[in-house]
Amino acid sequence: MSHPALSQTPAVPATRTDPSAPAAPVPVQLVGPDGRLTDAGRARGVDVDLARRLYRDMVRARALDREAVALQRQGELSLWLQCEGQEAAQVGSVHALADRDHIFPSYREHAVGLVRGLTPAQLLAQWCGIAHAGWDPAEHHLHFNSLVLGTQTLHAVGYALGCRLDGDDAVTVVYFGDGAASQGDVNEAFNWAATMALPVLFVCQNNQWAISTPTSKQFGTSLHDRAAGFGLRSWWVDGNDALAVHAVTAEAVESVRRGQGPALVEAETYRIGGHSTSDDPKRYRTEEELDAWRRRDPLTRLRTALTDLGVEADWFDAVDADGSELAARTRAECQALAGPDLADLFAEVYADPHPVERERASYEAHLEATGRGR
Amino acid sequence: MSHPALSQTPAVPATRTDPSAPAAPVPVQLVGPDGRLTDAGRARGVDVDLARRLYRDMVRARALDREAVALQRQGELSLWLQCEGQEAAQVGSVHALADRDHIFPSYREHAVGLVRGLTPAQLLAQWCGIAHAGWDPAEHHLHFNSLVLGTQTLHAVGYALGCRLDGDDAVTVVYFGDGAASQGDVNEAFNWAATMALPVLFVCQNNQWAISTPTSKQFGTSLHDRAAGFGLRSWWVDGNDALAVHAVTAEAVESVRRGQGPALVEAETYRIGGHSTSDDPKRYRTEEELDAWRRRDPLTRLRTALTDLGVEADWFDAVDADGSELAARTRAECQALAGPDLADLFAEVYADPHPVERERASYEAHLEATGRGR
Amino acid sequence: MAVLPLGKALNLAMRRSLAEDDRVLVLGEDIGTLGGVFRVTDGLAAEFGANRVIDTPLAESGIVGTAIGLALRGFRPVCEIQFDGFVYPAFDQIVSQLAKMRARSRGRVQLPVVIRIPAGGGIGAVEHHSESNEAYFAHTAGLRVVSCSNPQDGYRLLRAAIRSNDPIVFFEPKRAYWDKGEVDLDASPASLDRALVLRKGRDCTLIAHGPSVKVALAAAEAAEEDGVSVGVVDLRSISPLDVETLQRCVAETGRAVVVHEASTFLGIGAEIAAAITEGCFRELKAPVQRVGAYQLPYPPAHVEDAFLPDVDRVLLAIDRSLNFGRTTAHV
Amino acid sequence: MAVLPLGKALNLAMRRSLAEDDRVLVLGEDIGTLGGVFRVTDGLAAEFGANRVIDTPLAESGIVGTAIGLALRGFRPVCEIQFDGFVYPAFDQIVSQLAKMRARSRGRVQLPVVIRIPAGGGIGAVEHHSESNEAYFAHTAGLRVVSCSNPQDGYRLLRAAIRSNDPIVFFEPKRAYWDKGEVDLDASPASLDRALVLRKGRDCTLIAHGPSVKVALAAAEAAEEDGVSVGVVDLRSISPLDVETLQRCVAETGRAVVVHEASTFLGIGAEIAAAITEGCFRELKAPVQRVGAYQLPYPPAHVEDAFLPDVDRVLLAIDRSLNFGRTTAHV
Ligand SMILES: Cc1ncc(C[n+]2csc(CCOP(=O)(O)OP(=O)(O)O)c2C)c(N)n1
Ligand SMILES: Cc1ncc(C[n+]2csc(CCOP(=O)(O)OP(=O)(O)O)c2C)c(N)n1
Ligand SMILES: [Mg+2]
Ligand SMILES: [Mg+2]
Repeated sequence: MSHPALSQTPAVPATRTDPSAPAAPVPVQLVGPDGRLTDAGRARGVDVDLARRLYRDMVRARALDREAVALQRQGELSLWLQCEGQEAAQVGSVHALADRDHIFPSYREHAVGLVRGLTPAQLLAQWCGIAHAGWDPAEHHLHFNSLVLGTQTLHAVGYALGCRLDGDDAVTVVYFGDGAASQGDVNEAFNWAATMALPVLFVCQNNQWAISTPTSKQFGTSLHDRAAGFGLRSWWVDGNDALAVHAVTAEAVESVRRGQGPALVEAETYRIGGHSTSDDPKRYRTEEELDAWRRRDPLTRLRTALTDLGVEADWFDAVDADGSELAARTRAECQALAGPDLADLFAEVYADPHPVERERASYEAHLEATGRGR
Repeated sequence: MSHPALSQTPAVPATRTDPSAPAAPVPVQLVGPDGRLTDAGRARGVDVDLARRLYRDMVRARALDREAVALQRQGELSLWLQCEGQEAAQVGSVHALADRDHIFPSYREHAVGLVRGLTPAQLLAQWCGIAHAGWDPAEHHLHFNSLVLGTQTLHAVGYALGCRLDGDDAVTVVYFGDGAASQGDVNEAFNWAATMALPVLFVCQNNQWAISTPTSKQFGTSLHDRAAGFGLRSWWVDGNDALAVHAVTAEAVESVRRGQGPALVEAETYRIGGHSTSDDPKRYRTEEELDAWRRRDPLTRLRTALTDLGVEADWFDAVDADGSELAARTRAECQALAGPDLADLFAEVYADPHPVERERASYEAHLEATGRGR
Repeated sequence: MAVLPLGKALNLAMRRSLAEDDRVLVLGEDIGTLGGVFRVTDGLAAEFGANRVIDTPLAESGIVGTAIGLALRGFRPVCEIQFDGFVYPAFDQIVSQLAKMRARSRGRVQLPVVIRIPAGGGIGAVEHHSESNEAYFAHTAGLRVVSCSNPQDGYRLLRAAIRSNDPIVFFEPKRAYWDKGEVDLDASPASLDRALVLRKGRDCTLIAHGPSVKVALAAAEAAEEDGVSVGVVDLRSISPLDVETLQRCVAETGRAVVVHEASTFLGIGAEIAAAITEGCFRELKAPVQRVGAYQLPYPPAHVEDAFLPDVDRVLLAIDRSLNFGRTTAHV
Repeated sequence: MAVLPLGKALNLAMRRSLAEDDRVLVLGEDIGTLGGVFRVTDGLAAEFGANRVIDTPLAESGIVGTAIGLALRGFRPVCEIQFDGFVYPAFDQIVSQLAKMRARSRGRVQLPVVIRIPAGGGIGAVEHHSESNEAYFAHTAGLRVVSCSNPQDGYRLLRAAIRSNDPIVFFEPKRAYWDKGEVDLDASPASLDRALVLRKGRDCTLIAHGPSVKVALAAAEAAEEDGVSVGVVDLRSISPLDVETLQRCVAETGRAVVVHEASTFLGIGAEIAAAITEGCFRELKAPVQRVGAYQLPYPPAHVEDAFLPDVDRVLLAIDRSLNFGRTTAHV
């Protein structure tokens, strides 16, 4: 399929534009909040197979996410950072990448991880306190989470530079949030990527909040405009419209792959849950706001669109069953998670021999002395 | 005088602009490289008194700057960072500010300091190794130099926030270079200023080089575009045209003072000397490039314009004499500079009593013991 | 006298400082509307308004850099860093600007900035949320570093820190935020450079700060039951160190054990051991024992109890000290 | 054997590493076309091209963050930080990412990144160009910290650092860049965790690294003339410390003096003093003496000679050690 290009945020034009000009800008949207195709959506047409895949993965992500919250409430998990509401932004974007495109997530991209093949155990390990990193980045071309906000954007820049030096046409893709975008590192990453014309795609999930801080206290213009100012090719998309996210990301990633320089996709979305299971979002946001966003739910929206396209109820039932099964598996794998022994960690800090390994002996002697030895 | 507004870099427009659109952009210019008024210059007209003041201060700055280089070559000064070539960018901008506007310089703004009333001794102290800060910031609403690149932009943001909290309409003005703009801090400062709509004016002297690094390796778009992307009001000006720099800065600073939010002026200029007296610019740039910029010399240019406007030769002679006198004073003050005693410094680190003061005694005892006591 | 948790005592210290001096400001991530992730600034924005209790963009260098600018303008900013592990983006502003500005200006400029950092482990948190990084700041000339261990001290020390004209990194033991204690709200601000002798002892002196004070006190109790008399000193000020008090106590007991959550290698215990040995060389009956975390990056929460110093490890160190020379003295 | 200045020896170490392993890259500010402000990378860009010797934008966090990404992709980046005082913007990337990534991944990921830092004072520079900040990195688990003092060692240690699979902060004494020495270019890379006994002594052991080694050697010479036999140990590795070698030497002499340019308070001397005292408590005839800079931010160049440890101060410290107990032993 070849489509007309989607609306891209222009590079800052060089001369003053007509002040009487532009209508209120809107993000790219193919399916409206009511689940009906927009004009752009109709013009483009829907790849129903793709839409089904996106829908299925969103259902699976939500099932895992909700089960994880339940596990946390029941004391089986220390902490969970929900991605509910952001499934379209994640599933839509990751499906637009090639498998060899290396991803640097932030920490809320459970749906991305799931699509890339992570098991629930791998996704949960970090949040039940048994590991800092739940999986091997080499396994699915997916780096582990970065918790210090924005730091991973520079790692992505370096990785992308490495790909170019290797003559590999893989695109490096990095996820981060609206809040993280305020960190110096993220802006340095934009600048390095633009200056060196690196094959990197920045994906910002703007979920409107950084813990209790709304985007109005986070930046003065929108992020896709800022990115364009740095010289990135920049797109703005309705992040609750999985098809739009997929289409925009596909266009962006291919432009990067073709060597047209780094790009950014800002997906406008919403975190339905609290920042984490420790957070009480009622302290800072209204029920009305939450309701308004619930009405833009990405799953409902795509379900309506698929139904309109003739997908039958039993297909949805099967998908739901798939979700329930994943939830059950999530619970089982969570309960089976086992932590390491402190003793095991001493040899893992350094690659080359290091005296810290002797501390292991001292630790084990201490266990003996206090009768806690194995 | 009231003028039509000067061309400002547009905020990133919201919709794609006509791709067939704009002609190659040019910075605001009132006097051409040949010293003739441009169309914009003619339309605006020249305030000859102002032009004389600018010219005189540029001559003085150059005289001091060259004398400092001579002093360094003769071993009287350890290091000097020349501002030759950047006099228009500095003198033009600082003259557009109110005296109460608080300035945070970087480290090359000798001309700014001179206009604000610093003595040669104050300007040289840091570079002959007797002080880290040559003057009292309260004296002329001029903070001392910041050598860690870009850090001062955040100080300016905080100071501007303080002014607003105090209900003071002073604008905080911060200078920095094209290279510094790559630091995370500078971008955080842009973002804070835009988000909080702070009364701060950023002045970037883009002198084409950061030591040996050209702007092509420093950023992917121009800085005034990046700033606009952050939501700053942004101007681009020929930094070797003192009248244009003045006019643009005046417009920018007044827009900030009126509460229209933070602004940036990017002044396109050139450093004629090496990065510092320790640098050998021949290693990284061509004679041709240097020559091309010499032909755009800010002093010659304004002198031609003033001559065309009827200013007589003896006025120029008087100004030159003034410059020579300042050079002589610079030499005399440099030679008279005297450093502190290490002993004096122990009490200056902390405001409240601190045991480090006891190290002073230990230091003095050591001097005694080694026969070096006073 | 009120009985309050540490978090609330710190909250009241800020509240009182804001009320007493209108140049005092509080700024940080999520500290306004939310009241901070630990609620230590709860209610302050409502009471003093968004101009004095400022929710900032998410950028620590921005927070400290802006605070410096505010201080240059004559304000007295109190910054909150959300967690210990997130102070590093501000490291340059702290170490090269905040710490050095007064000396740089030869005393013409002063920066009364407080940087509050909830620190330390033991709350089962994910990575970067359990660091003990006081040594970096303590090694930096120009800063003061304070660590509080209980509600009364937290209240008094934070008030004193906000009144001080020097830049101060102020550590709060996050796992003790909910620990209650008596607080005299009229108590004067504490002196910022005096250690506090919490318990006298004849046989050995335990030295600790912040969250480790509780461990030290418990170890001292336990030792007492075994007939060993152990004193406990709460450093309160990590930089400067109150070397006189430390040396005086150790001169009496001849034995010292330092406890902290940071790794021992170049932790504050190294400086304390060196300084005590310099001052009490002849009085010392055994080398100063250091009990800290192992020399690993902070591990997953699952094993943090084994990683952090606990009463057992302190007791073993006391034993090593007491038995030094009797058995093969390998430490 | 060639006679080369340190800067050139380091240059040749990088050149050889670039030639031997095409995954080695060099990156930093002004290191390509210019060859670095100290010319330590001179000629490398011309020889290996702009893809292997990379001039970067002016952003230290960017340099280290990008190097981490490159290492994740399998490269072996060698970063240059232009001056010691400019490493702090990269502190977060170094301390929270570079140092912790291997442990975080439980050994699945390794980051062979070298961060070269021209360090120390004595060249009459302006502020931020004379810092000795090794202690910050040495306190950080997950990093190795190396300091070289002479051309031969610089060559061997830098080659070893580039070959190591661990992240290494590599300090180069900038004022020694022009000091010449014999260099065997075929010498094997040095072991990264062994101190070097440069001189044996019977009465006292001097311990130093980087620029202070020269001071220590001169002091030892001077002491010899006064009939005192003083040994000198060059640490080479600051983290880990070669505690065995230090303890062995000090066990023989019973006296130790540590010299470094950083302030003594929590400088590496504190760890060395503590570790030596732990291991040699009974052998020590005097407390370990520490000679460092005063506890001030680095002062203007005009007074740096008075600020930094010099031969006199080391000799006085040796005296204090030798005379400990004889006079009033106040240190
Ligand atoms: C450098 C740093 N500072 C502070 C934090 C604490 N923190 C964790 S998540 C968060 C909010 C992040 O918001 P955003 O980037 O929008 O991502 P979201 O949580 O909304 O997905 C904060 C402040 C951190 N992790 N890292
Ligand atoms: C954080 C930091 N990194 C590196 C340096 C070393 N340095 C000093 S000036 C300079 C170049 C600055 O270029 P620019 O900002 O364009 O200012 P200019 O010197 O051209 O006026 C560099 C790299 C520094 N001072 N601070
Ligand atoms: Mg967010
Ligand atoms: Mg420049």
